[in-house]
Amino acid sequence: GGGGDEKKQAEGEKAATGGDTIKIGFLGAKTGGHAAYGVETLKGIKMAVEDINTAGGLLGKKIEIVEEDHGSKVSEGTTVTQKLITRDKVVAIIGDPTTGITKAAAPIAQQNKVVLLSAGAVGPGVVEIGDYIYRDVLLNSVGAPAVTKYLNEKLGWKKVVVVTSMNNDFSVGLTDLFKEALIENKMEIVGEQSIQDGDQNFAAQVTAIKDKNADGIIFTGYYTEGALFMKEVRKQGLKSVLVGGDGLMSDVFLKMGAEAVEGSMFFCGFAVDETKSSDKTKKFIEAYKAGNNGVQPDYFSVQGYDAVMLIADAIKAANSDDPEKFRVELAKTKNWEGVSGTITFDESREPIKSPVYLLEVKEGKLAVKDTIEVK
Amino acid sequence: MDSIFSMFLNDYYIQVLTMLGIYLIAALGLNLITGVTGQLSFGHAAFLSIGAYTSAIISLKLQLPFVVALLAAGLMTAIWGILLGYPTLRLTGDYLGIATLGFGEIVRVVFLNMKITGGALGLAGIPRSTSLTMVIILVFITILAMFRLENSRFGRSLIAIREDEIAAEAMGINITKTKITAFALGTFFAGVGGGLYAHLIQYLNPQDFGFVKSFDFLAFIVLGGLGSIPGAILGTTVLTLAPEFLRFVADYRMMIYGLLMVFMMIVRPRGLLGGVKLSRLFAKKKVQTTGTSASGGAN
Amino acid sequence: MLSQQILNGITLGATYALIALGYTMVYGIIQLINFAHGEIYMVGAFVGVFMITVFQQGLVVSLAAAMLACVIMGVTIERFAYRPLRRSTRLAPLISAIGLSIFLQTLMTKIKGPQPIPFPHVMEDALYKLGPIEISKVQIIILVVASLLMAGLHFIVKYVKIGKAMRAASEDYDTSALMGINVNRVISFTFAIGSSLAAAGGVLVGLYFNSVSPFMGVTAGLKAFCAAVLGGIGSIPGAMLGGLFIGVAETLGIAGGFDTYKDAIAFTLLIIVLLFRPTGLLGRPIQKKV
Amino acid sequence: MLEINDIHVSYGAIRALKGVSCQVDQGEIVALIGANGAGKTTTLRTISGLIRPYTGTISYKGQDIIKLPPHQIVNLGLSQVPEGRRVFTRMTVLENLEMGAYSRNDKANIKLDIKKVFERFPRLEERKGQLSGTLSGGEQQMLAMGRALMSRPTLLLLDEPSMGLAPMLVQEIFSIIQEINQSGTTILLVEQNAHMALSIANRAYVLETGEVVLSGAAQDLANDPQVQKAYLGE
Amino acid sequence: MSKTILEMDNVTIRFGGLTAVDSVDMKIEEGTIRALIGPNGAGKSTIFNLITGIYPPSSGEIRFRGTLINGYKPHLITELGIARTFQNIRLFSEMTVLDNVKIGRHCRTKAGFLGALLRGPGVKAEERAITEESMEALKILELDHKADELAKNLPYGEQRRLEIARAMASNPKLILLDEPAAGMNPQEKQTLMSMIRKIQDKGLTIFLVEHDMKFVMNLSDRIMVLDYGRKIAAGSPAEIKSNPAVIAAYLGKEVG
Ligand SMILES: Nc1ncnc2c1ncn2[C@@H]1O[C@H](COP(=O)(O)OP(=O)(O)OP(=O)(O)O)[C@@H](O)[C@H]1O
Ligand SMILES: Nc1ncnc2c1ncn2[C@@H]1O[C@H](COP(=O)(O)OP(=O)(O)OP(=O)(O)O)[C@@H](O)[C@H]1O
Ligand SMILES: [Mg+2]
Ligand SMILES: [Mg+2]
Repeated sequence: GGGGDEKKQAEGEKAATGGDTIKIGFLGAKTGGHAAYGVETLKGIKMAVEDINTAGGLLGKKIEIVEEDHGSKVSEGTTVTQKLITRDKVVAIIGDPTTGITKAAAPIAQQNKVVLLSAGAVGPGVVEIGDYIYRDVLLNSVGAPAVTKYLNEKLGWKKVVVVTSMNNDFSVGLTDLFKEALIENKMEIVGEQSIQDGDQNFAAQVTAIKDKNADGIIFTGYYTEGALFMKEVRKQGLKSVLVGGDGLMSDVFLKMGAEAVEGSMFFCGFAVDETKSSDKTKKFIEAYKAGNNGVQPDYFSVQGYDAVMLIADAIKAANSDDPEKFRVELAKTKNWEGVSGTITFDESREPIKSPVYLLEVKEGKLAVKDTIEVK
Repeated sequence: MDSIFSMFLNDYYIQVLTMLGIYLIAALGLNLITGVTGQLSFGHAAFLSIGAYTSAIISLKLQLPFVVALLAAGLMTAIWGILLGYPTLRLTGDYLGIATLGFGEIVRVVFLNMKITGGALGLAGIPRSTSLTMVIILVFITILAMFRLENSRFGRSLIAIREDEIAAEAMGINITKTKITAFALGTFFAGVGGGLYAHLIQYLNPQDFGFVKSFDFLAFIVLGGLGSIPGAILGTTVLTLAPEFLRFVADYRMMIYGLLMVFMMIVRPRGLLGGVKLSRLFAKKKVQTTGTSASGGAN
Repeated sequence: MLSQQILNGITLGATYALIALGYTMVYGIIQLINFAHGEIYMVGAFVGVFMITVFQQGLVVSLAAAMLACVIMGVTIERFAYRPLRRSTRLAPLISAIGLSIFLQTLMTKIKGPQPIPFPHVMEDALYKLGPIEISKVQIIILVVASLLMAGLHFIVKYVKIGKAMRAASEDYDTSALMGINVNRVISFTFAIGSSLAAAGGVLVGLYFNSVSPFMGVTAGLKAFCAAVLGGIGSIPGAMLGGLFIGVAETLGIAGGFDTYKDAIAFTLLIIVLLFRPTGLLGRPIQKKV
Repeated sequence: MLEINDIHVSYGAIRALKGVSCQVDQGEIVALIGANGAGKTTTLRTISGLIRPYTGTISYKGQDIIKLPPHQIVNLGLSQVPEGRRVFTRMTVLENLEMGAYSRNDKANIKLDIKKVFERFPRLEERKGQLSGTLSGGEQQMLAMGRALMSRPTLLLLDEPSMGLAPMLVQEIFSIIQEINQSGTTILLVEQNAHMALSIANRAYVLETGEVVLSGAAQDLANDPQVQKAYLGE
Repeated sequence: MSKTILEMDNVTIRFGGLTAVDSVDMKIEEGTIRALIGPNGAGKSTIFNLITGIYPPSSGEIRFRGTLINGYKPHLITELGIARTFQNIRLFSEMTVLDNVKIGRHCRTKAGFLGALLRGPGVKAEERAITEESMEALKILELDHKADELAKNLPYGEQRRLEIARAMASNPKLILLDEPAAGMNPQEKQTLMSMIRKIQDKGLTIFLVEHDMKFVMNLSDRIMVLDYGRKIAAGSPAEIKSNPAVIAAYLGKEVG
C-alpha cells in the first residue's frame, strides 16, 4: 500500500506543485475488440469536461482528462490503472466500460485510495471490491425483472426464446437475471441460443428458433449483434420482436437494424424519446448529435458523461479534490438527476435508477413505451 | 525487498516490470519448445491460462499457499502439455503449429463455458501474491534452468531434433519422448508464468488468452532470435515495453507498434540476437558464425 | 430444417472458402501463414461499402473495385514486408504478417471508428422456395459469385502454366529461376489472386451479414485458415472443401445444440482430421525418402 | 560466346571467388575442375544470375548479363543442371520434365523432346508418374539432366552430372554430353571425375581456392603431372 | 569364418506397385568390409533404410547379432549397435562439428533433463567423457582441428567424414556407409579408404554402398550386387569384376 508516499511526491513534479487542474483518468479501449465501448465512453466524458470547464471549472480549477488505451487487454488494463494513479496522479478514474477490466482495475484503485467509477460495468461483484469503487449504470438486476413482469402482465407473453452472447459478461449476467424473472413470472423458455460478440452470421441460430412459436425473443447482448440478429430473423421471414437490456441502446442498433429492429424493445435508465426525455437528457442528445453527424448517443456515452458529473458534484460538495473526502460525498448521492437517468446510491453503493424506461423502436426512432417505477 | 524497489520505482514501473518478468518466464518456455526444439507452438497463451486458472482456483477454493499454487500451476500445465503433445507431436512443422492453435482456442472456449472458472464473467478476487522480487528471482531461476538445459546432453538432443529429425533418430534419440519432455518443460514455465499472472492481475477472463496472445509470445522469441536465450529476453523486453514507451503517440500507438514489428523483422531477419548463445557470450574465444546468404543473392 | 441448415452452412462455407483460398495459395508458394490476409478481407469489405455509399456504384462495380484495391494492397505488402524476408527463417515473415495485421486493424479503427458500419442496402431481401428449403437472393448471389471465382481460379491454375510455376517456386526458388520462371512475378501473382478473392469474400460477407467492422478479419481469418489446413494447405480444391466442411459443421453444430462451443467446433474437427490425415483432407502425404 | 572477366564473390566473410576469368567459345566443351570448395559451383551460379558478384563482368553472345535476373538468362538459351540434382521433389518425373520446358511454347515439340529424354534414360520412363522426391539418388541425377535438356539450351552448364551415378551410367552420361555437344550445344562442365571430363573436353580450367591456377587444352592438362597428382589420382 | 553379425532373410519391401527390394538374403560376418553395388535405383539405399528401421520390411526377417529387429524404431536399432551415414548428407548444420559427434554419443549416455538442471558430479563427469570420446572419433576421421566450426561451413568432403565420425561415436558394431566417397576427389578418396581401414581395425564391421569401383574393389572383402531389387551376384571383388551379369547390368565393362 502506501509505502510509496514520499516517492509519489518526488515523482509528481507538475501534478503535485501545479494543482491548477483536477486530473481524471480514462480507462478504456481505443483499439481491440472493446474499442467501440471505450471510444463512446470517452466522447461522453469529454463533453462533460467541456461543459464543466466552460462553466468555470471546479473549485476554480479546470478538469483535465488523462486518456489511456489498454487495447482491450486485461493485463494492460491494470498497467494503465497503475500509470494513471502513480504517474498522472489522477483523483478519479472513469472506466472501464466492461465489467472484466473494471474488476481487475478496481483493487488497484482501492489500494491507492483513488475513486474508480465505471460507466459501463453492470456485472456482479464490482462495488464489493471496496469503498472507492462506484458505477453509474442501470443494474440489470433492476431492469430485467421489471421488464419481464411487464412482458407478462401487459403484453401477455408466455413463451420466449433467449439469446445470449457467450463471450460478453454483460450478456451472460443479464441472461441469468432474465431467466430468474421468467421463472418467477411462470413464463416458458422454448428455445435457447448462444452467439458471440463479433459474430456476423446468425443464420443457424435463427433457423433453429424458427419453429418454436415464441411470443418474442429475449436478446441480452449488445447492439451490433442485436441488429444483425434481427436482420437475419426478418430475412428468414420470422415476425417476432426482440427485447433486451440497455446494451442495445445505440444508434448502430437503429441504423444497422433498419426495418428489422422496428418494434424491438429494451430497458434503459433514461428516456430518449423527444417528448418524454428530461431537459438535461434532451440537451445532451442535441449536443452529442451536433458533434457526431447527427448520430444518437449510446449507453456508454451518456454514462460517461454522467460519471464525470457525479464526480464533479461530489468534489463540489466536499469542496476538495481529495478522493478520501469526496468519495464520502459520492456515496451520499440521492435522486441525482443525470442524463442517463435518476441515480441513487444505496447503502452498498450500488446505483439504483428509477424509473426504468422501456423503450421501443418506432419508425426508426426510439420512443418510450412505458415507464416502470422501482423501489 | 519489495519496499526497496518501491523506493526507486513507482508502482507503475513495478507493475510493468513484474508483467515483463512473467512474460519472460513464459517466453523462455516457448523458446525451449519452438526456438530450441523447433516445434511450432501457436497455443502458448492457452498454457498460460491453464496455469493461471489452476493456481487461482487453488488459492481461492483450497486456500493453499502461493508456492503450492504456483507449483501446481506448472505441473498441471505440463500435464496438459503432455496430453496434447502425445498425439500431436508426430505432426510436422506448421501442422503442429496449427494443432496447437486449435488446442488454444478450444481451451479458451472451454474456460468460457466452465462453471468453476466463472465463464465469461471471469474469475475475480484472486489474492495479489505476486511481487516483483519473487518474479525477479523466478526469472533468474528460469534463465539458469534454460541455460543448463540447453548446454547438456538433453539440450543437444533437442537441437538435433530441430536440425534434422531423421538423422537425430538415426543417432539413437527417442524423438517422441524427447519432444514431449521439451513440450512439458516449456509448458511448465508457461504454467508458472500463468500462476504469477493470475496473482498479479487478480482477475482472469478467457478472452485475455486468445490466439492473439499466443502470437505475441511467438513474436517475442522470433524477434529476439529463435533459440537464443539472450534473444528471447531482449525480444520480450522490447515488445513488452514498446507499447508502454509508445504511449506518447497516443492514438497511433498500436499502428506504430505493428509497423515496428515489420520493420525490426526486415532489418534483422534472424532476430535481434539471432544465433547469439548465452554460453558463447561468456566464452573467451569468440567463434564467428557466418551468414547463410550470398552477398547479393538473386534479384 | 436439416436441409435448411445445410444450405446456411454451405453459404457460410463458401465465404470461408474464398478467404481460405488466399491462405492456401500464399502458403503453398512461400510457406507463409499470411496473418494479414484476414485484414485484406476486411479492407476489401470496407472498399465495397465505400464504393456503394460514396460513389453510388452497383454491386458488380463495387466488387470489382474492392478486388482491384486489394490486389494492389496484397502485392504491395508482399513486396515490402515479405520479400525481404524470403530467405530467412520461416517464422520471420509470419511475425511481419502479425505486425501488419495489427497495423491494418488499428489503421481502419482510426479511419472508420471501431463501430461496425451497416452494409448499404443494395437489393431486396427476397426469399425463394426450393422444395422444403428457402433460399434468399443474397445466398444465391454468394453461391454464384463464389462458384464463378473458384472455377476461374481452378482454370487459371490448372490450364495456365502459372499453376505449375507456383508449385515449382514453392519448392525451390533458385532452381525454378533456372527453369526460366520469374519467381518474383509468380509470387506477386499469387498474392494478387489470393487478395482479390479475399476482397470478394469481404464484400459478399458484408452483403450477407449486413455489416462490416475493423475486427471482422480476425475470426473469419482464423476460421478460413483452419479451413485451408483442414482441406490440406497448399491444395486449392482442399481449401474449397475445407471451407464448406467447416461452414456446414459449424452450422450443424449450432443447430444440434452445441452453440456455446461453436468456436471450438472447427478446431476440434481440425485436430481430429490432422491426427488421422496429418496433411489434411486433400493434402499430399509427406513422402519420407532418405 | 561466354566471357567471364575477373569476378569476385563472397558469402558473408568467406571469399569464394577471387577474380575468376574464363571464356567458352561456340561449340566447345570446356571443363572446370578443382578440389572441393574451390569455387566451381559458385562460378556456375554466378553465371546463371543466382549470385551477384561484387565486381567483374559476364557477357554472353556479346551481351552483358550480369544485371539480368536468372529467368531472363535462361530465356537467352543458357541452362544449368545444378549441383545436388535439385529436382522438384513434390512433382512427378513427368512434371519435372515439363518444368524444364517452361520457357517454351511449342507443345508438339515438347512432347517429342520428352520422348527423347525417355529414350536416353529408360529408367525415367518407368518412373514417370512417381514423385521425384522418392527417386533414388541416381534417378534424380538423370532427371536433372533430362530436365535441363528440355529447354533446348545453346549453352549448357553442368555441375557434377556424374555424381552418384553407376559406372555404366557415368560412361553413358559422358557420351550423352558429347552427343548434345555435337548437335550444337556448347557446354561448360564442372566435374569431380576429372579423368572423364578431360577426356571429352576441348579445353579446361583448374580452379583452386577461388582462383584459376591453370588453363589450356584438355589434352595438355591431362598430361600435366601436377594435375595428374592432384585431380586424377595417379 | 567368424560369426554372422547381420542377417537378412527373404526381405522384401514394396512402395505401391513398385518392389524396391525383392526377396533379398544376405549374411555379413563380423569384422569384414562388405560392399553393396548395383545400378541406380536398384534398392541399395532402401536396404540401408530397412536395416536402420526407417522403413519396416513388407516381408522377411532382419537379424542383428541374433535379434530380430524388424519394425524396431531407428533409435532402438542404433542403441543395439548399428550406425549409418546418409547418401544425402544429413548433418545438424547449425551445430558445431564437436556437438554433431556428441549427438552420436547420445545412446551410450544417460543424463536426462533433471540431470541437466541439477548438474550433479555424475552428470559433469559424463559430459567430460562425452567430449573426450567425441574428440577421439573426430581424430580418426582427422577432423579434430575443426571441432568448433559449424558443420554447415565445412567443405563437402569433410562433411562426409563428419557423418562417419558421428556414426562412430555411437560405438556401433556395424556401420553402414551410403556412398561415402561421392563428391570427393581422388586424393580425398584415398585418405577416406585408409580411414575406413582404421575403423575396421577397431573391430567394426562395415557395410558400404558406393559407385566408385576402384574404391569398392580395393576395400571390400565381399561384394553383393543388386539390380531391380534382386540380388544378382555375390562374391569376392575378383569374382564380381568378371561376372558377366554384373558387367551387363552395372559395370558396362570390366574394371581393373
Ligand atoms: N551458401 C554458402 N554460404 C557460405 N559459404 C559458402 C556457401 N556456398 C559455398 N560456400 C563456400 O564457398 C567456397 C566455394 O564453394 P563452391 O560450392 O563454389 O565450391 P565447389 O568448387 O563447387 O566445391 P564442391 O566440389 O564441393 O562442389 C567454399 O569454401 C564453400 O565453403
Ligand atoms: N518412399 C518411396 N516411395 C516410392 N518409391 C521409392 C521410395 N523409396 C525408394 N523408391 C524407389 O525404390 C527404388 C530403389 O531406391 P534406392 O534409393 O534404394 O536406390 P539405390 O540403389 O540407392 O540407387 P542410387 O544408387 O541411385 O542411390 C528406386 O527406384 C526408387 O525410385
Ligand atoms: Mg560444387
Ligand atoms: Mg542410394
